[in-house]
Parts: sequence; C-alpha cells; structure tokens
Amino acid sequence: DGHAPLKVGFVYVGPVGDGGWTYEHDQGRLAVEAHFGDKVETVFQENVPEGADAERAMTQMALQGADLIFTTSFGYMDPTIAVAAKFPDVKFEHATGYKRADNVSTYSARFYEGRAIQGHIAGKMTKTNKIGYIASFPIPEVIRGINSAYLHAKKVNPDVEFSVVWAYTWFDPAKEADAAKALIENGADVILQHTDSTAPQAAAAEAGGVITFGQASDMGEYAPLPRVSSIIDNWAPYYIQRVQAVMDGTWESVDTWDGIGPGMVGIGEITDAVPADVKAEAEAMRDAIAAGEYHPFTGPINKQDGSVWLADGEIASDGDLAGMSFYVEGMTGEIPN
Amino acid sequence: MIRLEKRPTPSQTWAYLTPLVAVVATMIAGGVLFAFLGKDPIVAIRTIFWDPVFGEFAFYYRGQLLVKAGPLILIAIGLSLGFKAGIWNIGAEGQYIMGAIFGAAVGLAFYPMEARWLIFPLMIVAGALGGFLWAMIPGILKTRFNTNEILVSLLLVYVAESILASMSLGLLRNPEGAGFPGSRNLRQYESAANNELIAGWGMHWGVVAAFIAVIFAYILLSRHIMGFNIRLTGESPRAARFAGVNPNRLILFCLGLSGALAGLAGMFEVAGPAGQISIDFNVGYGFTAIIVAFLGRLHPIGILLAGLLMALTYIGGEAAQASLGLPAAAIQAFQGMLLFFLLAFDVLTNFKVRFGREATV
Amino acid sequence: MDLSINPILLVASLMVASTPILLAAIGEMVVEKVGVLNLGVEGMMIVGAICGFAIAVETGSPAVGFAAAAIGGAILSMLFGFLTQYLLSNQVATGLALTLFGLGLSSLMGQSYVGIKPPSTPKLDIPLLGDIPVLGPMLFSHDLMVYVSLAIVAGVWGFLKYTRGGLILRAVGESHDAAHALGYNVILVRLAAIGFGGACAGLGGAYLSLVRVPQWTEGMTAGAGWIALAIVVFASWRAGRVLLGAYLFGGITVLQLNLQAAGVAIPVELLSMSPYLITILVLVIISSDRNRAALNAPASLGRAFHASS
Amino acid sequence: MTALLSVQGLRKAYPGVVANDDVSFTVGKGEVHALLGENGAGKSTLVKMVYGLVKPDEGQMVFKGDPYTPGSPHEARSTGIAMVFQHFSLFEALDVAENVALGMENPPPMRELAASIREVSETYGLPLDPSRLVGDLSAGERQRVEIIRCLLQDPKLLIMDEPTSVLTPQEVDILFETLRKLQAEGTSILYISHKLEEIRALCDGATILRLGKVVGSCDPRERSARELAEMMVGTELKSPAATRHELGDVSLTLKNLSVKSANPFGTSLKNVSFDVREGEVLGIGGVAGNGQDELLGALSGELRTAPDAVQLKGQPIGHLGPNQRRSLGVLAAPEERLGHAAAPDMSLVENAALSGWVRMDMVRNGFIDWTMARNFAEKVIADYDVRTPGSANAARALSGGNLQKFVIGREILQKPDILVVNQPTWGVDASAAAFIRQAILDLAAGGAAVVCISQDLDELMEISNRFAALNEGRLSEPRPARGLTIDEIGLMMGGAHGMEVAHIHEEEGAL
Ligand SMILES: Nc1ncnc2c1ncn2[C@@H]1O[C@H](COP(=O)(O)OP(=O)(O)OP(=O)(O)O)[C@@H](O)[C@H]1O
Ligand SMILES: Nc1ncnc2c1ncn2[C@@H]1O[C@H](COP(=O)(O)OP(=O)(O)OP(=O)(O)O)[C@@H](O)[C@H]1O
Ligand SMILES: [Mg+2]
Ligand SMILES: [Mg+2]
Repeated sequence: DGHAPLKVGFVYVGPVGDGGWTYEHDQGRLAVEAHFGDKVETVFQENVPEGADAERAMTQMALQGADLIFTTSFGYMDPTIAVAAKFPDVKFEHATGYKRADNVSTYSARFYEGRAIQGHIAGKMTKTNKIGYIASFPIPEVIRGINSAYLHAKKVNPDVEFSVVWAYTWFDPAKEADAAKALIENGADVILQHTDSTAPQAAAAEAGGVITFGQASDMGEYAPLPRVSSIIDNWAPYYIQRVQAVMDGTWESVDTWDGIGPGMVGIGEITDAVPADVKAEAEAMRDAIAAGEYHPFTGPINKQDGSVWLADGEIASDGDLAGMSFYVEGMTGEIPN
Repeated sequence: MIRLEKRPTPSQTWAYLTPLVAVVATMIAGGVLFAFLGKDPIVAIRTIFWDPVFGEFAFYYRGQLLVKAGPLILIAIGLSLGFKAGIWNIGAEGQYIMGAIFGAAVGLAFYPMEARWLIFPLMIVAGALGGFLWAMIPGILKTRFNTNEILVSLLLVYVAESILASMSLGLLRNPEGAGFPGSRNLRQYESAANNELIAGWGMHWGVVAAFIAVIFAYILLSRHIMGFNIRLTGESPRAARFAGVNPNRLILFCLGLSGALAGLAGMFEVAGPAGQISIDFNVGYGFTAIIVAFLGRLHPIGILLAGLLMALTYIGGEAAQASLGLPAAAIQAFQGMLLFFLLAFDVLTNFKVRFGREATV
Repeated sequence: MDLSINPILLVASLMVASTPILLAAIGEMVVEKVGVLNLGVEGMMIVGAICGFAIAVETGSPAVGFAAAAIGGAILSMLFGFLTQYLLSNQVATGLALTLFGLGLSSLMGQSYVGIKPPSTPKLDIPLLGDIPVLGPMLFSHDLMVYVSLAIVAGVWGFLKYTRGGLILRAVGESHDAAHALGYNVILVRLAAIGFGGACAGLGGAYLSLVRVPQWTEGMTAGAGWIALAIVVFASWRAGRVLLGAYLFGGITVLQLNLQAAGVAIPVELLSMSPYLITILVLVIISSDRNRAALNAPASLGRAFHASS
Repeated sequence: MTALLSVQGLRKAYPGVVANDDVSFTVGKGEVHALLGENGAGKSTLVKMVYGLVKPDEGQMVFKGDPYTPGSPHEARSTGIAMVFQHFSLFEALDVAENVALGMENPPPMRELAASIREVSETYGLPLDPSRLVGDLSAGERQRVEIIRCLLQDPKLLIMDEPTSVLTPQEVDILFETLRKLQAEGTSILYISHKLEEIRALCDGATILRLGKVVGSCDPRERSARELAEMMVGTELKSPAATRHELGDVSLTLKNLSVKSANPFGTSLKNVSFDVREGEVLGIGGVAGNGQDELLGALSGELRTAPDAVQLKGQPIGHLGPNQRRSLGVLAAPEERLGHAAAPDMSLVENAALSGWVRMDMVRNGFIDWTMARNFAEKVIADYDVRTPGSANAARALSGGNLQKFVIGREILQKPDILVVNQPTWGVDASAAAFIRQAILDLAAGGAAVVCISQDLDELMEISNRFAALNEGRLSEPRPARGLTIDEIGLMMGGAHGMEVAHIHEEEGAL
C-alpha cells in the first residue's frame, strides 16, 4: 500500500550454518519473512564478534534504516544499550541479557522447563543410574539447566548420579564428541548436552544403548534413538509478535522470559523408544508447565551444602533463577570458579 | 612455463606497484566470486572498497576504519620487526589477550576509585607488560632450549584463551552481573575508559599508539643501529653475527617488543571498543595482523596502509553482508585471495618474469 | 580416589580422536621433509572436511567421500605449491593465506550441508583379532580409516627409509642445490610432496566430518591443523614419532575429559589447557638437545629454491 | 687416438654475460684433457652443458660418434658421462651409500651397494665407510664419495671440476694415481683446475678459455706453467712485492685455544697456540673444513672462548664480542663473502656500516649517521678499485672479485692493529688477487699483525713470514715460510686422511 516495508535487522554471533543457536534465530527471521511477506525487509549479519564489531553492525543497520533490531547474544548487551542510546527511534531486542532501556527490550527462554522433562525421562530410563551432562560454561543459564534436570531425575530415581563435563565451548563438534564418549565410557547411558552440535548424538548412536536429547534444534535425524526428545529454541512466535507490535505502534520496552507455554521453548516429539508410561508422564509434566500449574523449581530444595534454598511449596523467584550459581543438594563435584 | 630471472637489485618501481596490481587483481577475481554467488560484482566491490570511505555513511565508517585498523597496525608493527629478523611470533593473539587481562585487571582493581591520571597510565603499563611476559615464554624457551617459537607462541594462544575464559567466569567477573560471564564495563568507569578522543572520529588512545608505533618503527629501522641489526639478521644471520649482533638478545628484543605492542593493543581494546573482558573477547586481531604485516611488506608505512586496507575489507565486507546478503565466508575467501595475489605479485620485485620455452633448466 | 576410567576404552577412543591430527601431521611431515613449510594445514583440512562430507552425502558412499577429500586437499595445496615453488612467495605468509582462504572457501561450499547426517562409515569387526580379550576392543574394532592412517604412517616410514623415491625426497629437503645438480627436478618432487600433504590433510578433515563428529559445520576443525603442525616438530620429522605425538596429544585431550567425567577434582581450566601445556613441555625436552634436533631438521626447510645454474 | 666427445660451436648466454661463445674442442678416448681459464671464463658452464645440466643456446655435441643432446644429468649418466662437481653435490645428513645411490642411475639394493663401495674404494686406494654420515667426513673424504659415485657407474668420460682445491698434496698424489689407473682402463677425463703444475703432470691436452671463447689449445706437458697462465690471462703476470721491514712486539697471542664448533658438522679447535708480531704475516694453511671457519670465528669474536685463550698485547680478549674487539683494533674478513662478510641484499653503504660503524664512529646515541657510512663506502670503492655503478648497489650485484676487494678494503681502511683474513683471494682472478695480496703486505709493512688463513699454498708462501697448518682443529707449530718444501708443508697439513694419519702422528711425535 505504498508504505515502505518495515526493516528488521538481526545480529548473529555465529554462522547461520551452525545448526544450533544462530541457526534457530535465523529460522525465526525466516518465519518473520514468511509471515509478513512484502511488509518486512530483513537483513542480518552473521559471525559478529561481541564488542566493537557488534556495535558497528548495529549502528550500520540503524543507519541504513532498520526499525527493529534483534541482537541475539548475551555479549551484545552493552553494545546494544550504547547504540540504542544513539538511535532513540530504533527499537532493539536483546536476547538473554538483563539491561533494558526505553527502546531496548530483553527476551529469553525458560529452557530449564524443558530440562525438567528431560530429567524425568532420563531418571526413568537410565539403567546404570549415571547421567552424563556436557556443559558449556559455568553460567546461570547452564547451571539452572543442570539443576532442573537433576532434581527431576532424582525425584523419580533416587540413585541417579550426574557427571558433568565442562567443555568450555558452545560449539566445538570434535570436543563435544570426545566429551560424550568420555561420559559413556564412564558408564553414563543418558547424555544431556548444553552445547549446540549433534556430535554427542552421533557418539551416542555409535556407542549404542545410550539415549540423548536434542539441544537448540530438534536434531530429529537422530530419532528415534538415541535422541528421544529435544528442547527446541523457537523464536518465531516472539519475533512475529514483536514485529507486529512495531507495525501497530504498540511496541514497548519489556522483559520477556517465556517458556513452554507461549511456545518459545519447544519440546521435540518424544519417541517410542521411551516407554509409554514414561512418555505419558513426561507429556503431562510438559502440559502442566505450559499451563502454569507446575514450576520445576518448587520447594523443598536445598543447596549443595545442605542449606535451605526453597521451603516446602515455595517457588523460586525469577531473580534467584536468573543469577543461579550453585548446585542443588545431591549434585557432586564443584562448579568451576 | 614461467621463467624467472633474478634482478641484480630489487626493482623499486615494482615494490610500489605490486600492492596496487594485487588489489586490482583481487577485485577482478573477487568480482568473479561474487558474481558466482549471484551478486552484482560491481555493486559488491563498490560496497566493499568505495562506500565505507566515500559513501553516504562515510562519516561513521571512517572512524570505524580507525577503530578496526588501530589494533591491527599496532600488532603488525611489532610482528614485522621480528619477521624481518626471521623470528616468527605467530601467537600475538595470545599476547593480545594477556595484555587485555592485565590491563583490565589493574583497572578493575582500583574500581571504583576515580584517579584517571594514575589508573589509566598504570593500565597501559600493565597491558604492555602482560603481552611482553607472554611473549617472553617462547623467547626464553627458544634462547634457552632452542624450542621452535612458532609452535610455542601458537600453542600459548590456546592457553591464553583458557585463561581468558576462566577470568571472565571467575576472578574478573562483574559482581553486579547476576552471575553472567564477563567483567564490568570499563567504558563506564571514567578512570579506566579508553573512549574516543573526539566523539565520532573513532580515534582513541590505541589508534594514537598505533600511529606512534609506525613512526617509532620507521625511525628504528631506518636510523637506529637496533633496526639495522634486525634487518641484517633477517637478511643474513651469519653476517649479523659477524657484525656483533647477539642473536639471543635480538630474539628476546623482537619477541618482547611484539608481545608488548600486542598487549597494548589488547589493553586499549578492552578499555575502549570492547569495553569488557568476556569469553569471546579476542576476535583474531593477532592472526590478522600477521597478514597485515606481510601485506605491508614488513615496512612501517606499508603496514599502516595495509592495516587500513584490511580494515576496509572488514568494514566493507560487513556492509556487503548486511546490504547485499553476501555470506561472511565469501568475505573471508576474498581476503585470502587478496593475500595470495599480493604474495604472487611480489615476485616481480625481485625477478624478471619471462614466458616461453627457453630452458635454463 | 575412585578412578573408574577404563584404559581399554580410553585407548580405543584416543585412537579415534587422534586420527585427524595424525593424518594431517604425517602429510605435513612429508612436506617438511622435502624442505617446504606449509602452514596452511588447517585450511586444507577444513576443505577436505567439506569435500568429503559433500561427496559422501551426494553419493552415499563414505569411501568416495574420503577420496574426494584427499583430492580437495591436494588441489588446494597446489595453490600453495604454485605460489611458493614457481612464484617463490614467502612460505609462512602463503601458508597463512591458505588457511584463511580455506576457511572461507569451505564455509561457502558447505552452506547447503548444514544439519545433514552423513552416511555412516562402517566399523570393521575384524573376525579373529576383534575377539582377542583386551586388545580386540582396544585395537581391532575401529573403522577402516583408523587403519588407513596407521598404514600411511607405516608407508611413509618405509618409503622414506627404504625406497629410492624416499631417498630423493630426503635429499631434496636436505640440499635442493645438490639435488638439482644431480639432475633431480626439485620443484616437481616438492610439488608431489605438497600434494601428498594436502591429500593427507584433506583425509584428516574428512575423518572429522564423516566419522569423528560426524556432521558438517563451519570452522569445525577448530585448530586441529595447527596442532598437526606442532606434532611434526614435536616428532623431529620422524614418522614413528608423529604417531606417538598425535596419540599423545589425542590421549591427553581424551583423558582430560575422562578425568572430568570421573569427577576428579582438578580445576577444569587447568585440564582444558593441559594438552597444549604438555605439548610445549615435551617440545622443550625434545628440542633442548641442539645437535640432534639440527641433524633431523631438513636443512633447506622453508628456503625458496630458484634454479640458476 | 679416436675422439670420444667432440663439442662444436657451443654457446650459452646468461643475462648480461656470454658464458660460452662458439666453443669447440675434442676429447680423445683415454685422454686426460684439461680446460683452463680464469675465474668466470666459462669452464663450469661448459662442462655443465656436457653433463646435461644446462642447455646450450647453440652448437652440437657428438659422443662416441653419435649426436649427443642430453636433456638431463640422468641422460648423461646413462650415456656414460659422470661428473665431480666444483661445489660438492653431497647431502650432509645422508650417509655415504645414500649419497652414492643418489648419483647413480640404477643403484643396486643398499646392502650390495655398500659392499661395492667398500670394494671399489679399496681397489682405487680411496677407502670409505659406506655407513658414515657425509657431514662427518673431511673435505678429502667427501671428494672420495663423489669420485666413487662416478667410478661405480663405469663412465666412459669423467668430468672433474677443480677436484684438487680441497686436497692435501698427498691426497692429490693418491687422486692422480686413481686417475692414471682409470686412464689406463680407457676412461677419458675432462679435467678443470687452476693448478697449472698439476695439469702439466696429468693432462695430455688442454683447451684454454678466456671470456667464454676458446683462445687456444696446447699440450700442457710441453709448456711452462707461466706460459699457460699468460695464455689464460692474455697479458703478462706480475707478482706482489714484499718490502723488508723489522718485526715489532708480539701483538696477538693464542694460548691453548679450544672451542667447540657452532655447526653440527663443523670442526672444533683443539689447543691452538701461536703468537703474531707487529708487522708479521702468519700464514695458516690446511684443507678446507679443518677448523678454518672456527679459527676465524674465535679471532673475530663470533665464537667466545676463555678470556686468556686470546690475548691482545697480553690483555685477555677471548670473552669479548666482535664489536668490542673491533674497538680494540682486531678486525677480520671471513671467507664467505656473500652471507658472512657482507649481507647480499643490502647496499654497499649498509655493508660498509656492517663492520665499520664501531671504529669509524658512525653511531651516535644508537643512531646511524648514514652520510658518514656513505662516505666510508665510497672511500673503499675508490681506494680499492671496486667496479660498481655506485655505493647504493646491493652487494650481490658485484662480481666475486670486486666484492672481495670491497670487503678487504673495508677492513684495512679501518686501520686495524690486527687483521685476520680467511681465503682473501678465493675465486678471484689473477689481477685482483695480486692487488689484494699487495694490500695485505702493505698493511703489515705499516706495523699491523696479519693472520692469513688460506688453502692456496702459493699465496701463503708468497706473503707470509711464518707458516702453520690446521689439521682436524689442531695447529702445527708455526715455522718460517722461507725454505719450506711442498713435502714438509704436506706433512704439516696432515697428509692424506686414513692410511697416512698414523704415519703423521709418528712424525709429529718425533719432532
Ligand atoms: N646461472 C647463471 N646466471 C647468470 N650468469 C651465470 C650463471 N652461471 C654462470 N654465469 C656467469 O657465466 C660466466 C661463466 O661462469 P662459469 O661458472 O662457467 O665460470 P668458470 O670458468 O667455471 O669460473 P671459476 O673458475 O670461477 O669456476 C660467469 O661470468 C658467471 O658469472
Ligand atoms: N647465478 C647467478 N645468477 C645471476 N647472476 C649471476 C650469477 N652468477 C653471477 N652472476 C652475475 O654475473 C656477474 C659476474 O659474476 P661473477 O662472480 O661470475 O664474476 P667473475 O667474472 O667471476 O668476476 P670476478 O673475477 O670479479 O670474480 C655478476 O654481475 C653477477 O651478479
Ligand atoms: Mg667453475
Ligand atoms: Mg667469480
């Protein structure tokens, strides 16, 4: 109708071909294009290092007329705030951060909800009672996931043990494969991963008798075994909603932390490799979480040192969750640093 | 096939002409690559080479050229001295990281005290020291145990990266950052910030340091006995020993200086453009600087120009990504081509090229 | 402390983990033995990784994929060969450029192969040997490429030691002027070695993308090529020691993850730097014997050859 | 005698030089034929063409009656032509058998080859251990490797390019016996040497080259050495004249100097002692590779020793580096012009500063005064008749003789109290050589002490007051040069290696 299309920019930390984090954000971008057609124009820049380069990428998009810019990595937080200050008319959406401004919203996903379901399935299905966890960096996001999975595995299987390997990378297929193998050799028959490549899936497939869960993307090519379910980053609904808000003139700075309910966290199909009763329980948990009836961090929960964190029936505050830097009771080992 | 005849003395004309020829050849070959990827080659080349300097948003990009070129030049100047003497420091990336960690650590140790006249100079010293010490490891191993400096300096990059990760998750983590990795933002700490000297110009203390380094290296190489010894060692190690050059001292000097400059670059970057120590703070300046050093033919002025050219391909390349949808990989391949052509045409400086069958065996 | 690490499985997995660097390193050793320093191993590996992956996916045959990877790596290495041997460009700089170019090129080639699962490379269950109690699962239950890599190491060792071709190759690396005076075509010999090195690096890359990981992602070699270079110096240009070095590095890499998995209380950061630190340490020990190192290093390593007689 | 090889109208031009122009000559079956000429006359180029290493621009060759156009040394070897190179074509890190195999077309398996090396080498009186690394061999032994390599192929024509420049007189005798034996077996030999007496003793015919052209041929047995030399140069020769002067006090003393070579294949010095007086030239002979480089290094300061091992007028200087010694007046000119005495790609100005900055005061506060350096370079060029377009030229653009004059001039013009030179006239033509020798004598006449290391015995006899020889890192007792006979010198140099060694030690013990 003669209106210039809304220009939406995306700044990615990895290559769109990483098959994980950046790949899923780019899927969100494509969903925006598909949904709005001619009414939007999207631009993106991949492999943008955090720091000065990110600031430039955002400035460049703003200069070239972007109306809305999604900055999709935690490390873009300060650059986003800085550039937003220079372009008050441009709206910014920063993923996983905690600093906002009038024209900067933040958004993030409650992946720990998905971890609870994984923990449940893992606890039920493990025969060796050893569950391997490939962790990236010791940050709240990752620690939350470990705790959530552990609590729910422990709930259904008191004998379960977690062993965590810190890979110190989000994405290094060879290293992830080695980590998975090391865990399997150490007796784990369930592998959870908080790194983005499919290498652990392949390692598990090769070892046999091991189950895994997809991370970031569905990793459906490894279903039905070893991958029995997955957590999927699904940014499309949020991106479409925010673009719509800009078009409607209703965009406001908000802090969004969505989970399974609004669809930001997707639970990939639970395959038939999972016994029917376990599958039913897991699906029930998924639905309860989605409906807001159940919160994975509901007391009583003690910290690793035995001190009380949540009293019986108490639900963890978002603030506590956002800064989580401790293991819950029963976890062995220490968080690095 | 091609036949080369060595010139009695290197051709001055070709020494100046080859970079230009190489850039033109790269534009042609790159144009073919871009056309192959379905982009208009003329537009792509213009976006990369022309727009950042003369286009609509040049006012912003020109400053950014300096921001990007500053660390590249600073590091490359240091490396070039060693390369001239045949000392291969491939690990500037690690020294850059260590400089940033040292510099930031000093700055953060004083937080929130405000004393710019004390803190910022101390950070500069600490940054240089961090890079220097990290470079001394391959230096001392080489002089004491004859260990190959290429490999030690390179392996130490991985070690420095581990230290960086552990620092941003541990010691230097921002206590007010809700447990997220990364240090406080030094740009928001007046006494430690390395902000632009004139807003919008891109010029910060690191860029100033790069320019000083260029001048310093130029004088060192052309006038000073140390520079003469460096050149002599590279040309002919045995003649250098005859001239009284102590090879071990030279190795330590070159590695130490290049480490210190890389460390400075890291410190200025962390206190300025990057703002904070984070897991992914380093973005490969230390490796790109090697290319810049060769692109500049190991000459200070050449490095200045090469650093700006390299910055241009980065910034233009990013612009081409955003506006033409050119993949980042294409830009990387394009930069590789540029270096290939530069190296290939270098032959013209020292040789006459004849085509034909005449056989000098 | 309860160390539940199973040494049999550890050896088995270190063999797999080390194969990519072993392949790349043995190729590079031949290149350096002939007097050429090619720092572009990383670039050739990753191009091999995508060539192997793409062709294996297209044809459904990992074997064809591996062949394509070798060819891809060799072709890329010829670019280096042409520049350094005919145009006498600086070998260090050209090698670095090759890495940069290879990383870019591979990402371009791989854009449509992200997220695809390659055809699986079968394991050889060698009938009798595989049944030997401890040794069977440790040594004889791998895929073919593990044995190919060992065969290449043995082949290179035998070739250099016992054949005339190997003798000529060593001679060219020792003194290109003398080799030229005796009528050997220095450039041709060097190009052949560079091509072999490229092919081996390509195979190493493809082993990553087809077996060890297996998937294609940008930058997936993640520094393996640099480690391969370090292994060659570490091995003081001997085939047997290249094997030792690669398995040592791979072994430490795997072991540190196993130690973590077993919950050993060593700081993670220290564990994750241990492969590099230990390699440096061993490098120092090996190179401190100046004379021996000097004897083994190919005397004309990295020097440009221009036939002027 | 029938012709084995005949060469007709060969021409080869390099950029700026015609190395060979219309060269024709014939080598008969069983003939030992000499090629004579000054440095750069084109001898090596000519035999490289015969060996297939260089392709002629024009001309033909006929070998055993058939047209012969070798495309490569492989072809030459299969045709029956073998060559011993002027600059060794050996590989130091490989063993003898491997080196031999590399020079053969169809070598037998290594074990058999080793056996035949042992056998053939003993038959010809050149014993060799096939399993030794060539890097560990002496120069004479290395030459044996080259010769055995040729002999094993039963060549019809053996080309030898300056084979004796690295041999002791005794080794030369053994070599000649071998060659005569070969000649008797019907092998032809094409022989290049600057040592005219040798040629007179060995050769049946000679072709003389000047500036790439054949200027004559003769039967060397019927000419005097002087006649041959004048045919080569085209003018009359004149010899340098030593002035008689009194010797002063002892200037340089070496006392039990022992030092390990920096090169894994080098020779370490063992207990070297001598002293040199002001005004004296001490000549040090010996076959290359017996510690000459190390001796020069120990004197120039490149190799550090115990302080007392090297003394300047009684003052210990063994621990001082090159520049500290320069400031004390101890200067040196190494053998290798390009890459040791001078940096090939640097200009003459820079090369003048290279060793001259300390004494000529060119550096102030670390900064080089390039004007002073240029003036110094230009003074060297003018005073020493260095032929070059200008001081801005790169060192490698100079011809060998001119660069040598530059290097010697650079050191002498710094007015040294002690000058150490190694091979001052190596590869330099007759007139430049005479000029350099004269400059050295004049320096000594002015009161400087000179140590002249050289393999050219005639040169040493001509300029030195006393003579000593290096053998495997040991120095013989210096003796007055006048009156020494070639035999005595040969014994001082250690004679041939192997068989003779024991004999020499007895002699030394007896002394
Ligand atoms: N490859 C080359 N390129 C250019 N010029 C060359 C080359 N080889 C030889 N020359 C020149 O050709 C001429 C003849 O050289 P050649 O080596 O044949 O002389 P020679 O008689 O063997 O001298 P010498 O007695 O020093 O061994 C010299 O002027 C030399 O500089
Ligand atoms: N291999 C070579 N390649 C290129 N140029 C060469 C080569 N050898 C010699 N030249 C050039 O040929 C010229 C003659 O050099 P050369 O050293 O052979 O002179 P020369 O005739 O031996 O003189 P002198 O008697 O002074 O030693 C020089 O300009 C030198 O740079
Ligand atoms: Mg010659
Ligand atoms: Mg000459």
